Amino acid sequence: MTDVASVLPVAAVAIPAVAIPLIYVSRSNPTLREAWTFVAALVTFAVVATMVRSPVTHVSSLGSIAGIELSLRGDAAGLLFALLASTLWVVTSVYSVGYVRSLEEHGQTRYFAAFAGSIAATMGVALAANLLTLFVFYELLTLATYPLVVHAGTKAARAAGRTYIVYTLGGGVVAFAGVLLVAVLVGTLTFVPGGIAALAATDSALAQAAFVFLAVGFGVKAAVVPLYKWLPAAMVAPTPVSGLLHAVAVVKSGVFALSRTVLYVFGPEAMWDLGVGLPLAVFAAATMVIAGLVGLRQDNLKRGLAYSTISQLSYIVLGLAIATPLAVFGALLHVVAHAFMKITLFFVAGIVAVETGEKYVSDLAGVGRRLPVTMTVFAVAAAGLVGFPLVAGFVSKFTLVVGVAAGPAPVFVAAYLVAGLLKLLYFWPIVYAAFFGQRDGSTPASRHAFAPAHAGEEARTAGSGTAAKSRHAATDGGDVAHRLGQVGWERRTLSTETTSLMLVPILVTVGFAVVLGVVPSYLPFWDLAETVVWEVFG
Amino acid sequence: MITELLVAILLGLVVAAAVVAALARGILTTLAAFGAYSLGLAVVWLVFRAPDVALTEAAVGAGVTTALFLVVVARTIGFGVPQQQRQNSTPSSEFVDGDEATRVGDAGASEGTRLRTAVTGAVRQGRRRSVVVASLVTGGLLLTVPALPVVGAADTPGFGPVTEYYLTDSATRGIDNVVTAILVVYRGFDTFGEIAVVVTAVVAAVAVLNQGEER
Amino acid sequence: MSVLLALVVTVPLVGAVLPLVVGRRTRLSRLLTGGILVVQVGLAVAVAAVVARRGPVSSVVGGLPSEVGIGLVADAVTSAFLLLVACTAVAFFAIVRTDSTRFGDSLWLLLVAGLSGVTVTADVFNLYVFLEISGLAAYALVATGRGAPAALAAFRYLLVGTVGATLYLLGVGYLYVATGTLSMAGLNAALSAIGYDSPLVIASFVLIAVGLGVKIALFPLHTWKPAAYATSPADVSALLATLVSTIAGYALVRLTFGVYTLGFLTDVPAARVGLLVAGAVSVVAGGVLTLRQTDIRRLLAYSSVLQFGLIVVAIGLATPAAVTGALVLLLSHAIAKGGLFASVGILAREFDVKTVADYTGLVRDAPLFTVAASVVFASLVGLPPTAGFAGKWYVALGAVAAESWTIAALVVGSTLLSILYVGRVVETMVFGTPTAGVLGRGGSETGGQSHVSTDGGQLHTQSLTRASLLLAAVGGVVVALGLWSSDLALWFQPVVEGWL
Amino acid sequence: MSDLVMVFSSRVAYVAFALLVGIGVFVLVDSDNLLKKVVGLNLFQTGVFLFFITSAFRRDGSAPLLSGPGPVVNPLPHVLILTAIVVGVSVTAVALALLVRVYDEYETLDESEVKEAQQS
Amino acid sequence: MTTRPTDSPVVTVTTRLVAMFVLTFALFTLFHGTSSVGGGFQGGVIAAAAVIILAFGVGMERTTAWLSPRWLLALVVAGPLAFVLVAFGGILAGGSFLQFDVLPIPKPSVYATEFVELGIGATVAGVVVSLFVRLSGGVDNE
Repeated sequence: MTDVASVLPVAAVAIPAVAIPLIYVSRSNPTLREAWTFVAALVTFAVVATMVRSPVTHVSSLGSIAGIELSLRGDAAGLLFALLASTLWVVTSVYSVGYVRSLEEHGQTRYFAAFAGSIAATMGVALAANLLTLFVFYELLTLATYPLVVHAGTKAARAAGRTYIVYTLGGGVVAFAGVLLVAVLVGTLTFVPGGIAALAATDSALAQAAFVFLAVGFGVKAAVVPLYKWLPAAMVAPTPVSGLLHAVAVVKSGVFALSRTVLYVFGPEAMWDLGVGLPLAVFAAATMVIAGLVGLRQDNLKRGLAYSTISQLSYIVLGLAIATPLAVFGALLHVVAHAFMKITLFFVAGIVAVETGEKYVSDLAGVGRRLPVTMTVFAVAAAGLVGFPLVAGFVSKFTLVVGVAAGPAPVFVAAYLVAGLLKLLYFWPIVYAAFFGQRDGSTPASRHAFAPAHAGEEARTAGSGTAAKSRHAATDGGDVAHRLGQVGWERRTLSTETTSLMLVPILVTVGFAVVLGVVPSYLPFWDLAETVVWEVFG
Repeated sequence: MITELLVAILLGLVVAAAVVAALARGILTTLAAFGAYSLGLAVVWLVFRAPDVALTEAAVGAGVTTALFLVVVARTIGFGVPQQQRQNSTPSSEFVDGDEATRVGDAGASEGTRLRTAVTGAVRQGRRRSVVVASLVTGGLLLTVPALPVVGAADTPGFGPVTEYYLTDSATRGIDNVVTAILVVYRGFDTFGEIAVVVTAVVAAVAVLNQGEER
Repeated sequence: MSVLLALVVTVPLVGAVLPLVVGRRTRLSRLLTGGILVVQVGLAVAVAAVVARRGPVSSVVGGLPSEVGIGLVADAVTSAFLLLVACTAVAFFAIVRTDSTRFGDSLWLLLVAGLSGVTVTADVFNLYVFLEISGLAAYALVATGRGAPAALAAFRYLLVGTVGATLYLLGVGYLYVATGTLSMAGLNAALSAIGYDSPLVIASFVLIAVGLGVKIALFPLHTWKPAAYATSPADVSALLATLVSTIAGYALVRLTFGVYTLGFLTDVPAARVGLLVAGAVSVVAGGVLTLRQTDIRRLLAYSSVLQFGLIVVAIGLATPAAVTGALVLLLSHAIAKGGLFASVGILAREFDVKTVADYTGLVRDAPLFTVAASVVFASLVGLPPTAGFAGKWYVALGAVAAESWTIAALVVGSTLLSILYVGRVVETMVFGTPTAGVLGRGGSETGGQSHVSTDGGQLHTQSLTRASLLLAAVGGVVVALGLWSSDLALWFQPVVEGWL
Repeated sequence: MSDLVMVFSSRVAYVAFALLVGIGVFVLVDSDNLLKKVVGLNLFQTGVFLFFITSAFRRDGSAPLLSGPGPVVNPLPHVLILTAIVVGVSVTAVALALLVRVYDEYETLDESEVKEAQQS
Repeated sequence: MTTRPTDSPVVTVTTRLVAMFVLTFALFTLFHGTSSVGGGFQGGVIAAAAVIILAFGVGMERTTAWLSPRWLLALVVAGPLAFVLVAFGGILAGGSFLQFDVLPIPKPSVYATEFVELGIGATVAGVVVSLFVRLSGGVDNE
């Protein structure tokens, strides 16, 4: 594909950015304000889609900073991520409206504005043509998402925000050191498929140091052990934020930056020659298992999902670290697959919170009666994450396992199997209890399988939790009843279980997940991933 | 050799005057010592064949600066008796302390400036710190002294072509006083700046005092 | 053409007389001062244009041979700082300065004249004279602040500042004794002839560096700064924060590389180590001290200690990238800090909000202000794509290129130190819950005390808008400067290469 | 040892300069009286002046007047110090003006008392 | 204390005489800057010293009564003005900024220097007197 100067990459970044002032000025008119979000999301999606369908590669320059050009380039890898983020932004916008309106969230303008800013930064990360540009947007993403993390404004939220900012900006500083080293070593930061050749020829100790800095710096956002602590903490954010940003945009930016480092800066071969591939793989494998184990003990649904995210991200990192063509292909597919499945799960958690006020798994026994469709969707997505066939997760995971088995260290296949088992142990009881459990805890399945009672945690987070519950209770008479002593859930149907603004999005995302699982090459993600592998490995 | 001896004696006196100014407890003693110090320096300048500087030093150091100090002291803390306000604001017990006897000599000294000194160990510690800092500065500068040319040597870079130029060119221009020639003709821009400093000073002083009066 | 450089100094210097002679007509004084400042901008632009067209310009006052007279010189770097001085002076005069007095106006011009003189002069003694003009004007401007603390702060500033200037003068004396010349070009040649490791040369460098270090306010010579900036009026603190230390830092760069040259730093490793250590200590101490501040302007002043530590570190590294970084940081810090002091000063003046705690929940009353402040703070921290990031990037690049790993770690790590204090301020502004309307507007359910009565609401809204717009403009400038930092570096390149 | 004595005895004026600067610094740091600090500042500055004038001196020289006989001392440092003296008195004047205001506000020029007044 | 007029006629007369003498000396110093010791600074400062002596002798009120603020301001402004005239005169005469030897007057360096010296003297005298008056709390020079 030839490079063509074009405004499209800039447009993909600029449109969400332009939406910010528009959202702000129409703050007194929620409908108009949300219209701006939709328009921006759709136009952004259209721009990205145009680039995906275009036979040429679009490049645009943003000027230069400190002697290095800031430029955006819609190559296959960038478009893969950009398309994913822009698709999910459309879906999330719909869901967000339903969510914040149902909960009567405060600061909705700030919420939507920061959201648009985060998407703009994510687009920049995706389409960055060199390491410095990527770093610039990577830092901007941190800043843009910070207001979302602390959105609740409570003490707990601000503490989480502080944790978040210290981890991610600290990671940024380390990444900065890595970018700097690369710049000094080879004098260029432009991404080259298969790695910058000159880098392999330089002082190996410095090149190793550069890789370690970049891996650690980007690894923070990718939540690799031991740098994952911020992610569960950041779950105080509103659920759509957790969904899009902490299952997709932010963490995937970390993973994506890491893949750029491995595939386009160092190159898979040079990485293993430098001897840094194996340690990365070990950290990834350890993360998969540890996060899986810790996740088992979480009673808070969103925290459990967060640990699942940590574990799943390392599936991808491990694939990148092993760096066989197939493993990389699987990793890229899993970026997409996990995004659709995890965002679905988060959205479900949000619906559960909105409709029932519950946040803990142990309080959800039997909730399948109250939210039949929602919980079915949950079951499908969870099955995908565990790796059942016919859902997206199976395809990507299978590719990963095969790719890793063919790589220099086939032993890591075991990590995937163990992690998959842990996923099953985590999700199965939730799904089972939701459909077959009783709210009074009268059957064994009604209790959380591994986590202790959440009384202690409840006290800690009482501030926001009870507030949400009482607000909810006031608006929804149906659940007041069970609070007053009645046990069991009211039975509802598709049309009454929740607002369609929230139901449609989960159906769409889970639909994507299924499509990806049944006919994976039907969506452009497959082709894009293939192009990347072809570019990198020749 | 006579010059060297004269210089040494004069400098000894000047340094002694400076020490007196530094250690005197009363502000009047300090100012008197400072005036004497400036006059002494003016004489040193004369001996060093710098009559223009000597004249200025005598007029500025011993004259104007001292006069300005005097009027400000008169306007603020005063020379002799402790200020009324002070007696109101500080307990009288502070006037009675062991060091009182040593201060009697400075009849004109302001009591206020030495109320707190010498009362506690903290002050003595502060003084020790001052001595250390001053010694470090002096010691550092003394280290450079051996590298400096011998006083009176004529083969230093200072007597190079630039100075030659000044001497011959001001002769051609018909200005006998080379200092004036340099001041106005060759380094007129400095002098311009210096005039500006003087103007700045008066503007600054007036601005400062006006602001005080506006309160 | 040669007269242009002299005019850059002469116009504000002589112009400073005008406010004095107009008597009590304050408006006229303000008008005249403004006019002169505009002319000064024109002159600075003209200098830059000439430099852009023909390269460096120099002239000797009085048409004398260069080693005899006082030289003036302007290159690409000089013209950038001349522009900074001129533009800042006119902008803050027009936007932030509200209660002009003729003496204040005169001092304002004198400060501009002194700083411009320091910038263009090519003579080390002449530099001292202009240092003193700007110093005296600065002391007095600080004292135009209301209340007792301002006078005391100005007095302390004067003592420390004069000691610094006198040390500089003594350094000049050592240089003169060693070489017999005062012109920078002459010194450059003479020093390499007599050998850089002569004790006199080393002594002169130490004295000059310490002397300028006082003006730059490196730790532990920074003591004058926080009180002086926290007690002076908004316009004054903005002007001083933008220019005083910046121009002193520029002078240090100019003297280090234009007079002592890289040869000196190579032959006397201790001098380089001294610069690096002094800078590093400033970075750490500044960072730590900043964390402990409650007064917002003191916090900003301490943050300068950190920033100038970085700049001095960059000077000590003495690689092209690092020196470019030092210059970019000088400019970016000046603009960012000036904007913050100006807007924060306006809020302090109009709404009596002075401490970090006073800013709790400011976003509700002043969203634009908060956002703009965050952007400007990001430049101070060194986050992309601001100018502060560009500067830091160059310095770090220089450190890595020189394989000074400790310094590289310090430069990169200083970001974390900055994040800590900036984060605290921004978090307070955005997420704090105020007990009352922060700016005395919007009331409060708890009936808490507002800071000001609502009578002057109109005026207050105006000044808030003014502060917000100013800060937004500054935010725009730091981002633009960041995005064009490559061009800035390209502009500086011939000069920096000439030095190294 | 005698070398060292020679070195310093031939540079007595420079030794005096170092002492004067030191004394000036001592007063600046030590004095509790703000007025006296200004005196210290003056001592400090004049010490530096001594350095310059000494450097201009030559043993057989006369004052830099062309009408005079023989070689003359170096006039340039004299010029510099003339300028510096005027700068010095300007600074002193501004310092004193500031002290007048400090006194008006605090009714004392004693540093520790000013500090107390500031804290209360 | 300096502002209190002294009653003794001896003191008053003496100080007047001394002041007159000092003032004469000042002018002498001022005008002979180019040919012998002295110049603008010295002359200006000594002239100011004469005024100060007078103030100490006959009292501040009576001294300041003679000093017109307008004249003091004129004195202060004279120095910069003299400089600017000579500086731009050099340019107008075809030379460069502050160039003396091109001025269209006889013995340009000497007379132009004298002129500048006079300006300096005026400024220094004006400034020192103003400072003295203001610092002693006397009438301001507005």
